[in-house]
Amino acid sequence: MLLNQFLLLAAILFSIGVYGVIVRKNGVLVLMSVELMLNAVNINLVAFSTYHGLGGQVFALFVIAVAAAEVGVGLAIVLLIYRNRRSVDIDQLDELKG
Amino acid sequence: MTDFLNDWGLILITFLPLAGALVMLAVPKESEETQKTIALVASGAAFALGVAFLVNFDYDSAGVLQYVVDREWIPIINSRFILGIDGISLPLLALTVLIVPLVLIYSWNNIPSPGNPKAFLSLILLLETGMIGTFVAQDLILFFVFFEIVLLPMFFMIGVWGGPDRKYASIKFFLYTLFGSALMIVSFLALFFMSAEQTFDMRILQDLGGLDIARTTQILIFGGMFMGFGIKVPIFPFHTWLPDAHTQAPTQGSVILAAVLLKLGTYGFVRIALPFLPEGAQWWAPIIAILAVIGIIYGALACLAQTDMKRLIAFSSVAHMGFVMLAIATLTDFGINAAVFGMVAHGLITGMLFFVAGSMKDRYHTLEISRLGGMLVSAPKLGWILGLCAMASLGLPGLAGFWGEFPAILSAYEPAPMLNEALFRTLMVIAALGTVLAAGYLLWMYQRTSMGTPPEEFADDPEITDVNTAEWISWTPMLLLIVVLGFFPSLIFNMTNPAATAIAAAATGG
Amino acid sequence: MWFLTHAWIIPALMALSFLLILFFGKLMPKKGSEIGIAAIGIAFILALLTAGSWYTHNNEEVEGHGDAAAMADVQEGCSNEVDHLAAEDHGEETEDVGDHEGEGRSDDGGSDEGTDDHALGQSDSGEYAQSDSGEYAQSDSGEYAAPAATSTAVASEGEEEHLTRPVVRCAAWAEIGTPGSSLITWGTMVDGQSVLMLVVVTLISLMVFIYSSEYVSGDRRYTHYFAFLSLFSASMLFFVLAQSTIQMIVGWELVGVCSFVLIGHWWEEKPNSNAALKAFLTNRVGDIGLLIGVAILYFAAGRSFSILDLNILAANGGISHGILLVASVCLIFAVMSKSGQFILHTWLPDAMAGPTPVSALIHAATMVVAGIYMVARLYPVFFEGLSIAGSSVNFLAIVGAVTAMFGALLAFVQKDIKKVLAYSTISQLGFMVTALGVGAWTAALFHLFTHAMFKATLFLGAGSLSNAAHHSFDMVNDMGGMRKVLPRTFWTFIVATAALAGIFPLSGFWSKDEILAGHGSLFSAGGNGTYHVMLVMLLIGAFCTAAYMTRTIWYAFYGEFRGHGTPHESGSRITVPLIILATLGAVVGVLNLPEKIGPFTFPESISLQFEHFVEPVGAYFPAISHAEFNIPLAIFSLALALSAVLVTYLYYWKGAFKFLHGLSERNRVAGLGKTILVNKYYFDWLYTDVITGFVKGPAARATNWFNQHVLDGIVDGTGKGAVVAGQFVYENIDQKVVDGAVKDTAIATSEAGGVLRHMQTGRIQQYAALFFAAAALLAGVFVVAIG
Amino acid sequence: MTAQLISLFATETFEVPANIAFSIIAIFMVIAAIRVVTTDNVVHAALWLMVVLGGVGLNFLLLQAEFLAMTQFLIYLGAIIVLFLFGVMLTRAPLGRSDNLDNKQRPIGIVVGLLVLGLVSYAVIKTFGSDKLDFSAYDGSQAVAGNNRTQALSDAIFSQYLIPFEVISVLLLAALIGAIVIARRD
Repeated sequence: MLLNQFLLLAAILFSIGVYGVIVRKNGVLVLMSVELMLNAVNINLVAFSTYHGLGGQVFALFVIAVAAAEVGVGLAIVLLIYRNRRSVDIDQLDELKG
Repeated sequence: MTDFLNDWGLILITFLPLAGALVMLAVPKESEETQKTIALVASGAAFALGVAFLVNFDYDSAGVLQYVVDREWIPIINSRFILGIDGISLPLLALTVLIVPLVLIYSWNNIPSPGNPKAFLSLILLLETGMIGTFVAQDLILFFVFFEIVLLPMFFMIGVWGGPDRKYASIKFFLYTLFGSALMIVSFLALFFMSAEQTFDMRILQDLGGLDIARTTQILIFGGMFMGFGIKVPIFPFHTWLPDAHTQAPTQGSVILAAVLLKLGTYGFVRIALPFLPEGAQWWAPIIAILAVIGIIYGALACLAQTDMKRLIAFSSVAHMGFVMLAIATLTDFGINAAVFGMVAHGLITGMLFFVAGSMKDRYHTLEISRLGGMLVSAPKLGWILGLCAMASLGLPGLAGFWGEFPAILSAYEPAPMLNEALFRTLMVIAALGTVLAAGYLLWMYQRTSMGTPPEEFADDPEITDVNTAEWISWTPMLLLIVVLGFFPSLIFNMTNPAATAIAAAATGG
Repeated sequence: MWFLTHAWIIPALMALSFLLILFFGKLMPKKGSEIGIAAIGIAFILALLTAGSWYTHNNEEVEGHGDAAAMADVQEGCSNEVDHLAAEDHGEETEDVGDHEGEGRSDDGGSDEGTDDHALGQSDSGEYAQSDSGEYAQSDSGEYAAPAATSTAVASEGEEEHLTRPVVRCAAWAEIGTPGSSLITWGTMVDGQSVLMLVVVTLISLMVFIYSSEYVSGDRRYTHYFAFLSLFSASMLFFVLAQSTIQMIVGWELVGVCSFVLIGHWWEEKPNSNAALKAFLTNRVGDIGLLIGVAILYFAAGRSFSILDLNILAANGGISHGILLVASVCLIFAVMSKSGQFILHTWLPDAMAGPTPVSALIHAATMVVAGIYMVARLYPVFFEGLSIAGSSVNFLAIVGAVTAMFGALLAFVQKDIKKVLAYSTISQLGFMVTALGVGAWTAALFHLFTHAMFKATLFLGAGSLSNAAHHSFDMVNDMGGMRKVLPRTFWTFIVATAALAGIFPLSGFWSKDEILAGHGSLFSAGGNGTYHVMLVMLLIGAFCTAAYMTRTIWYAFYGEFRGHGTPHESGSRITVPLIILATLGAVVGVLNLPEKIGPFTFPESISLQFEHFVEPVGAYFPAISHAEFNIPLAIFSLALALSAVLVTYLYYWKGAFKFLHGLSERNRVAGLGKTILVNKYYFDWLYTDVITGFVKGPAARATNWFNQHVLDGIVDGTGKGAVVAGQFVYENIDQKVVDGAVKDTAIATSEAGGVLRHMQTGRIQQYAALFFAAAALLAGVFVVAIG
Repeated sequence: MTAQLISLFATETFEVPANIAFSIIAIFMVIAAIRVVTTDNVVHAALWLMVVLGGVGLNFLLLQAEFLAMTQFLIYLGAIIVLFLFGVMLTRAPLGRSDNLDNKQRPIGIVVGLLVLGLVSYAVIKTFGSDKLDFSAYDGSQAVAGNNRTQALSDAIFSQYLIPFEVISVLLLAALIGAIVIARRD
């Protein structure tokens, strides 16, 4: 097996995740896209760990844990937004407009 | 005592004011007396340490760094935490630790509008750390950090406590000097990468003396430093931030700006640009000298056209720093001695002039020269002090200004061997003409503000009182120093001479 | 000797007095004047004692011979040249006398002191290299040998020449450069010249202090007045004792600032402060010359400010002629401003706005002679630089002569008595400058000395007059007939006037005559050149001097009183100084009686005492040739002065002749008979209408016009032009071009921000898109670059 | 069983089947991922995401990281997806199809996505070319852990990476509290 096949798969997943983050309107879906990107990264980490020892796996584990935390907090925020605005459409959130 | 100074002295003197500022942050805003006391104690302690340095300094070997502190700092870029003082740093360090407590005393009952002593005083302390740090840092990155720390408090002092045009002035000041700093750091990095040692250690760089850098490269690198330091000095034609900043800044800001901040630029030339890049310096010296002399005449002419007293004094700084730069550009031991003396003298004298101008503003609520008059009648002591400072500023022998100005002129007669003698002699004559103009504008200003009878609007103004206690306390040391240095210039020359000789040798050796 | 080495006490005492008066004066019962008078009194006594001890010192037998022995009282480290001499001398003692060929063979045996001079004269570079640094030997050892040879020649003429032994003490002021390369020192250089000035300054100061305590009593700044008088005395004494040129600059400018403060003493009135400013600024212009001149000499003398160094090197050819010429021309500019010489004299009449005692002290007797003193001090520089010996014209002499003549002409048209005296001072200073310019060194200083006495008397007398005339100085409108009410003032004024006019045997006669004789060989031998043109100009000046002073006396003391109120004689604190000074002004001429007048010979013990006391002989002074007393010239100049008095007298006192003229018209026979008599009055007509009329009319008015409009106009115009130029530069270049560039940069930045702000939509996803795109692009650049 | 599995994986003969398995898994994953970001049904998106996550887990197995694979299945498939579904429910997202799940930036998204893909692919291919997977780094760990990678992993976590681990714990705690604070209805 080639290293590249995993890396390319990860790249594809990551790009799709990027697309999702940019295009999706619904907050929950954006979070899902982020998950795609995180998993792509995980694949990379593990693939590289075959070269460099177990550190990559350990970090993949950490990423999973952090992802869980991120999803928890992220969903809470989405929930709060929903509660305040009755909508989870991210493109309506433009208070930062200069 | 010596051991203590060796190990901890410079670190303490640099960071004591900062510590004071931090303590002040912890004290509630309302207890103003406590705030002021803390600020005074912190800067007073720094002053005491400064005195200890003056006493313990080994004047016989003033040419080498003393009290060196050398710790690891940022290993990845080979930058170390190195502090040290020699004969060039010491007088400026002493000037700084003297001026700041005096400014704080002056501020005791005199916080400019909109008040808030906590913020104001802690900014001054932060400023002090920056200034002291710049004078003692012996590592380029460390120097740069301190050099930049100074900007921020001054920006806020002008922007918050300044006059009606404060926003314009503060932004102009900040942007202009930051622009120079950007070029300066590029030059520092270039120096780092070009030199064989790949180090920021100024001791090593001085020893190298640009040995392994090609001449054209040196000229380019020097150009960057020239912008960085030259704007700070300021050299004509980069001076336009100065009058605005001075005019708008609160009195305390003007005093510190004139007394210490401008010296950061000239100090940079003497400490960094000249010895590190001798061939660059030799190429640039005639240009610097010409610009300096233009500055002398130009500043003086501009002074003659001013109607605002503070602005006039600000323009006079341009002229005076022209003398300092001319002296530096000669690349001789004589010139560098004169330059350092000129820095200290200008700090004391122009600082005093700004103090007096500030006090006049408090009393008259205007500094429009045409509206003032007869101060010798309504506030005689203030008037005499202004007279003394004006005399000192125009370079009267027997007062401190002379020993900066005359040796500067003298040194231009015989510049370093590789420089064009005829050019420098011509410049000397023009610079000497500048002394006449200096007398002209200062005495013109003095005649219109102080002599004659008071104009009607101020004739019976009860606010126009003579010098008060806080002012006496904060001014007396400076006035005394102006006179004492005028008669005993060796107090400074003893410190500077060995170091200046070394720097001149380095600047002309390459 | 103690007084000679401790002369610094005198200025220090006055400086102390300044501080005491400044800080405690107001608390004293007499508002500080007593401190000043006491201090200057002690200073005067000290100065006299110093003079006495210099007299003894100067007449002592010297151990040893030659320049090195003469310089034995110069403290080591005060002068490189003297140190070299001493080292040389010392070296010689342990060296074989015959070993002059530089073989370096050293002999520890006895030295032959008698050949020291000889050895000094012949020493070659080889020996120099032994005893001195290599640099020194390289630069001027060859030239250096010449001067010593001169003194040897003088000594070997047969009579043993008595060398002057200056007493020099100094302390390091600052050291700049590698150790030993340049030491800036301050100290005292005591020789006849400085001792003379010590006495003059303290004497006049003492008189003026006493006089002032009455004259300005009741003034609101009485204390300040005395404080600054003290400071002035201190600065002036500091100046005259100067051991280095840089110390001279300090003193020079400090007296200038005291003059500024005292001219502007009544600064409430604008004209007074204007006059003060004008004085200071004009002096500042001249100071450029001083600064540059000192700088040139400093480097020319191998980095030394020491006056002895400069003089020794200049006198001995150690400095090239060209450099000396440039330096001396620069320094003459300084003299022009300080000593009121054409073309920078215009400040001096205006300076009369200050209190009268100040005018007497500063603007007549002491400060304005600082220029003369400086030239005299650095005389070798001028003597060699301007080639005074053997020439017939030079810059210094021209400046002096022109000033002497035109200054005197100007005095005719003045109504203000103080202005008459001011122009007179200018003219007399011109005499001194000319004297220096033609090589009559002693004559210049002698005239300085006598002039200080009688001119101070005149000024103080004018003050006394104005005291009586309700503080007016207008002698045409507010005075007249004062001789009856102010007898003491009148008589002292008369004596001083006669001295000024050069009437035998008052002091002015002797000093003026010495100057005239110094111009060279018009009537007899002696002198340093043939300065005939200058001599004629000075004679004209002398004539005018006598005339305008007579005119002044007419207006002030004769005729009817034209003012108002009842004038009264001043108190004793005013008149006593007047009498003392007038007496001195009358008699001090005997201090420098010539050796012989025609067949009559004065004994050596009383003749030329002043010259012996003051004039240096030795390596630090050029070998000038002294003119002898010149009987025809003396008689001529005396006649000239007397005729001037006579002409003026006839013009003013004898206006009544006109009715006689009318009588002769009524009687034709009588008229014809009177024609021969009238011939006598052709002179009258010639003097009164043509000469005096022309002199006091168009010529003086034209001179005055030129003075007021052209010269003053240039000064004013330059000031105005500078303001206009400043305004122009400020408004058009600084504000528009230089500052404009800065502002435009800021505006451009702001505009760019205005465009870019539309990018900030607040939508996270657009940011995300931008972020990823930018990151991808940048990373792409990175990848490509690495690849 | 584990030992057998490892020996199986370790052999060269496994190459071909493993490649085939990888291809199938990869295709599914890519399709599923594309569906996640394109489907117009929120719940479907969550379910497609499950497919992707599962695929990732399988990839871990192919890479001989069995502990991670298990974790992936348990935490992602088990916990996180459920969390998402709860999120969908709680925000009252339309359970059926809806037309406006996307904004107007689709072209930008496509361009940026392709840009990133192209760049990363280029870099990866250029850098690693045809490097074979090499499990030798694992073998270094085996010597310590007695041929048991899970044990080796846990040893690594609790010795070398202890501090990051503790930090992660605190982070999780903070996230927990944070989520409660944010989401709580006052």
